[in-house]
Amino acid sequence: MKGLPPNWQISEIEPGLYSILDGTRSLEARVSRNHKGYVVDLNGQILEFELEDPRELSSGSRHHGRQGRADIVAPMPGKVVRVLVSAGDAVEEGQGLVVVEAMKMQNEMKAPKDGKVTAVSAKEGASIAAGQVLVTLE
Amino acid sequence: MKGLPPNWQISEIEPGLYSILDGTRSLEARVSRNHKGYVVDLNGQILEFELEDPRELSSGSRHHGRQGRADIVAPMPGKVVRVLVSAGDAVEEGQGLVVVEAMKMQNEMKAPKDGKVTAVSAKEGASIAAGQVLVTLE
Amino acid sequence: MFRKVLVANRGEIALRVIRALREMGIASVAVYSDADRNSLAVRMADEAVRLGPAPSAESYLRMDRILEAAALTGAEAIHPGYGFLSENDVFAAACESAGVKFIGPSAAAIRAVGSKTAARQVAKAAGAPIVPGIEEPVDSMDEARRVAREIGYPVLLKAVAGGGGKGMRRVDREADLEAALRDAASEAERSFRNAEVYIEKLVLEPRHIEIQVLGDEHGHMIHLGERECSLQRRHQKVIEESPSPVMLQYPELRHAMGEAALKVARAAGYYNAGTCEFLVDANRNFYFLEMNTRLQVEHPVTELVTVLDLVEWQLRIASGERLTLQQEDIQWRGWAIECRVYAEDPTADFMPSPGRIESVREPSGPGIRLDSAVYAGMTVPMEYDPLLAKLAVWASSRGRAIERMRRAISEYRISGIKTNLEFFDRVLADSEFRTGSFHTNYIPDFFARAGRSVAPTEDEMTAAKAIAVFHEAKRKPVTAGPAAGSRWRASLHAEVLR
Amino acid sequence: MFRKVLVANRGEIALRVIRALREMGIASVAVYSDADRNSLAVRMADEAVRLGPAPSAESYLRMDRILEAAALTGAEAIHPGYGFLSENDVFAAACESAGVKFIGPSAAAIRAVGSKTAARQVAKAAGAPIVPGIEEPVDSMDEARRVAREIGYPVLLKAVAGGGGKGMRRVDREADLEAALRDAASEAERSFRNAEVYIEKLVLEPRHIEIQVLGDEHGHMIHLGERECSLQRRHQKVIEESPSPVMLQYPELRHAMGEAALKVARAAGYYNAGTCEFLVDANRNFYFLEMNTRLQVEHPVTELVTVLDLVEWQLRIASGERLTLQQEDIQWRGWAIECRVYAEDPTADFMPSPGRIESVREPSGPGIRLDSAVYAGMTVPMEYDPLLAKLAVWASSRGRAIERMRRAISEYRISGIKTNLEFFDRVLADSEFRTGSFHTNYIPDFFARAGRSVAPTEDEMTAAKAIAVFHEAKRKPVTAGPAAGSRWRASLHAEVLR
Repeated sequence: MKGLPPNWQISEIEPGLYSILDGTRSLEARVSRNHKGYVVDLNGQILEFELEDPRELSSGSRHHGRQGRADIVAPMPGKVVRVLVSAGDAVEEGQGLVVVEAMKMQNEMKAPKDGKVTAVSAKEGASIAAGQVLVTLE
Repeated sequence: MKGLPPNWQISEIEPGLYSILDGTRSLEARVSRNHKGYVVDLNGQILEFELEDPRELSSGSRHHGRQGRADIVAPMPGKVVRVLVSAGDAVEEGQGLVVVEAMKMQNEMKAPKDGKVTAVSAKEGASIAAGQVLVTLE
Repeated sequence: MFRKVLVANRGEIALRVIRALREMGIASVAVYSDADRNSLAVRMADEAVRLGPAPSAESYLRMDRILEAAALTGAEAIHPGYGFLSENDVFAAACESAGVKFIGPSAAAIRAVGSKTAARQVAKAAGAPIVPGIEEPVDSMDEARRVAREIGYPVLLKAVAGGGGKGMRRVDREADLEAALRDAASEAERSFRNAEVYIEKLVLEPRHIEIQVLGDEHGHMIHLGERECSLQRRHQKVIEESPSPVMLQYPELRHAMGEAALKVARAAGYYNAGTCEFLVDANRNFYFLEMNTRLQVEHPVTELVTVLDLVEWQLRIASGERLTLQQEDIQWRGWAIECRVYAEDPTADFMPSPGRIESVREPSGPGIRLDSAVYAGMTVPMEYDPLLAKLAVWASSRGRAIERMRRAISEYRISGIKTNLEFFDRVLADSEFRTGSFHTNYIPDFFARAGRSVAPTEDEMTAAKAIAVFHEAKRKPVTAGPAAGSRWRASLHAEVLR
Repeated sequence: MFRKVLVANRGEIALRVIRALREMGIASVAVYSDADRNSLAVRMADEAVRLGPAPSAESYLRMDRILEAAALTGAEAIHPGYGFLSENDVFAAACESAGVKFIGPSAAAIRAVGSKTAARQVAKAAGAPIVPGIEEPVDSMDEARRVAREIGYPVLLKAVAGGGGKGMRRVDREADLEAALRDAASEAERSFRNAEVYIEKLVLEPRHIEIQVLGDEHGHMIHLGERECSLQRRHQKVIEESPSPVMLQYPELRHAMGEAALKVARAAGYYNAGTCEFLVDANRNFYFLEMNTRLQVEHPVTELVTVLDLVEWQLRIASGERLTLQQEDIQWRGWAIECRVYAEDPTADFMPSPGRIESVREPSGPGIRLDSAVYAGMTVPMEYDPLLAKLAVWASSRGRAIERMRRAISEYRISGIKTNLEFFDRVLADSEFRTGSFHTNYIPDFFARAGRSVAPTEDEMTAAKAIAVFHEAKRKPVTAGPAAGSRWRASLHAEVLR
């Protein structure tokens, strides 16, 4: 297998769960996917990343880099408690945009950069899914 | 659903695992199949049976009743340690036919009825699968 | 003893009570919201009754539905667990009226110490030390200003009906008081339907230590020592232990705090299990904070060091039995630590992480106690708090308990949602935590020192990516030639169109 | 202390040792046969080395491969677990020669008490009571007849190198002696490659009770009390407890048996953990049987009542540390019971049931200790013994421990293979078991009284069938009309042709 480190011997325990012997060193890894990309649990440590692999299933990245457009997406399923900005507002990095509630906790989604709000898709009281776009900045 | 007791409310936990509320009484059942038929774990009690249902998947019963032919099948995977009878032997109910070893234990397969050995498929030293025919009586 | 008991809760605490009932030969009745139809509590109980839709207000807070369920099943008593209706005196009284025993203190005792301000008055009258402040909710900005000036900044605003840090604000200077008061009151209103807030002196760098008490309905009460609960994030406890490390050096403190707790509880006419919370400053001055009139989340650490079964005693006491233990019977042996495993994402500021659990591997072996309510395939509901499980260990010493907990965490795997398991391992490895010398700001300080999460090394990232590529290749075998790519795309296309 | 230790075993005991190593900060090396490549031991250890194909003789019994693995990984010591090479003096000596510490007694001590006949001689010389019989293997039928007559029937034939009931036969009269001797010798030859058999007096209705000893390499040794091991089937223990119920009534017996065990162990120059097995008759006369020169399967019940960690002590002693515990430090608290969960079919005379485990749900909550090595999706190999897991509980009394074990069993589910979990529940509910008054024939007597398994009631069978029908309908939805049947058949056909 191209890309596999030398000395690796991999055995599948169940779909997505692998035991790896790197020489004599024992590793265990579980591979899964979420809305952001791959999640690998490597001996209890969680690593998240996107693969540049051409066969990646993702139907298009939602991340557009620091300079251009930025979609603020819900990191978890929940409910929109408050929308703090309107389309057209200028915002600063770190400014609160939307308050989302899940599991009895309120979480403020903050602007990742200075910019201007180009669209607000979040509606107060609405239920949202993980990965759903709430606000778009430019 | 025809055949379901009244007052039952069934919820599927995962394929084959069900939570049943019989009125307020809570039951949990796991349905699986082995070479003999259905295995239902009902609140920790194991029940085994064959269904008369026409849609049963079994490709034909191996059990032929007390009067006619009787196949002695391996109840578990293992190894044939000793074959105690030959084709043509007359045997009595309870007489040892074959010794099978698995998990460091030897188990003697006994004749379920008086009869005559018509075929011996078991070979000493051979590995066998659960449900494999070892000896046939008539 | 009761023949049948209804458990008016969900999650791990419902299982905890159902287990005790089964061991005592008492039939159990679970109640459930639609989000919990498939829960382990429903499946492990002898009977189960639906309450309503997922939101708590339509299910676990519906007193009428719960009492109907008790009547339907013939349950003789109700165990309220913690949270939900457990500290609700109206519910306790409603149970009494309905002829169903409420497993906990009397409605009158809940009223006497149920609100923080009432509890402070009881404690003051009983001679237990309290944090300087007032015992009444503030009813105007002017009064708030006057009180805060009197006791001196920094002060803490707290919800009268509160808990878990909701409706709580630290105020360092008068300029911030008005905004903080408004925020606290509105959060208190949202969380508890009670906007009342009071003010108290903020004790600097305190430990948060609580004392477990246990009393029968015949006037006999003892304490079971302390739990160290200083490790909190957003005013939520995350790691608890018993004993408190401070007691190793100053064993007389346990006795003094135990006596203070008993004074408060006795003054309130308290019985059954209850907990008095204290702040302890660097000079080991302790101040009574409030009383939790129910079983605590972290009761397992007390059970592990005293080898008593608190839920069994709750049931025995509620059925009228006498508490046969004397104070001198109670011994504390070894060390217990508990980690609260939450569905939250350490890399995203510990935001809640509800969702579907793909797989679970639980730790076991010597010295492990796991109180969990999750299973592979379960969808963790977003309507309730994010506690998935409590992982507790016992060992002969604090050092051994820490290593045992790290070993248990190394075996524990939950996939599909994020959890704080990695975070625990980092804290348990932290040299400051290991000294045992810390206060309630430990976790924010730890984050400031060590970051919220640790970035993987390049080697780890390379290994993880290699496995992911291997996994993809395994799922969709690549055949030679350019056809493979297009076949891949064709199947992807089919998937998208579905 | 060692920095790295190799675990020369498999299954739950390999995990038990790996867990102790991790808690002590010692790197662990697992070894595995091809059948165990995916085992939890391989995955939880820091390192893992392949030994060979599945059969023990080609893997876990290969001393050369194990020592090579130790050399390859730089392991400084080897923990042998139980079974396999754990009581093999040649292996202990080979480790010594290779400069790797064998975690157990010296090769000389294993030789001194490793064979039953040698152990009897040591015990006799040390003044510990032994069962009447001879200390030498019988070498002719004539001698066997003479000895049997001398000590009187019934007698027991036992393999010199034996264990687990292999090569053991009860003989009630001389007429049966010759056939029994031949059977025992050939079974001994097959099982241990040693056909030698000896004869001893059969003690009627005895309890089987064993004493745990623990000694350091500097001459200090103590005992940790007893384990009640009378519940056996085919001479395999299935339920163990500590204390023994007999000690409740006669506490002085523990001291007397403990002293006898220490006499034997000291006479053998024994150190590390070991166990002396005794038979105890109805008059509480006890007879030394043999010594197990290794950690016992059932060591958890001793750990639970003494709150000591035997594996930790094994490691500390092997690294040269002194045993800092004195006899008077040892206290026995509460009650522990262990059930050995085997892959076997209670409805088919407890025949082994290897195969694929479809799903597992493990019990947890207060007072549970589970030492298991199985997981959903695992294929239980047919090459090794059928122990899947050891389920142990602790509670304040025997009655509470029994109820806790029943609660744990009610939560425990293993599907895909058969287990003896239901059997345990039947025994734990049995009034004779609950009296605590029983002997080694309890299980055969129980079967005679109560049957090997309980047939389901008609209601249960109806419910089970209804669920199976529901399940089938769910898997293959039935649509209206006659087409459904033929579609069903078509899909079945497709399946068969695949």
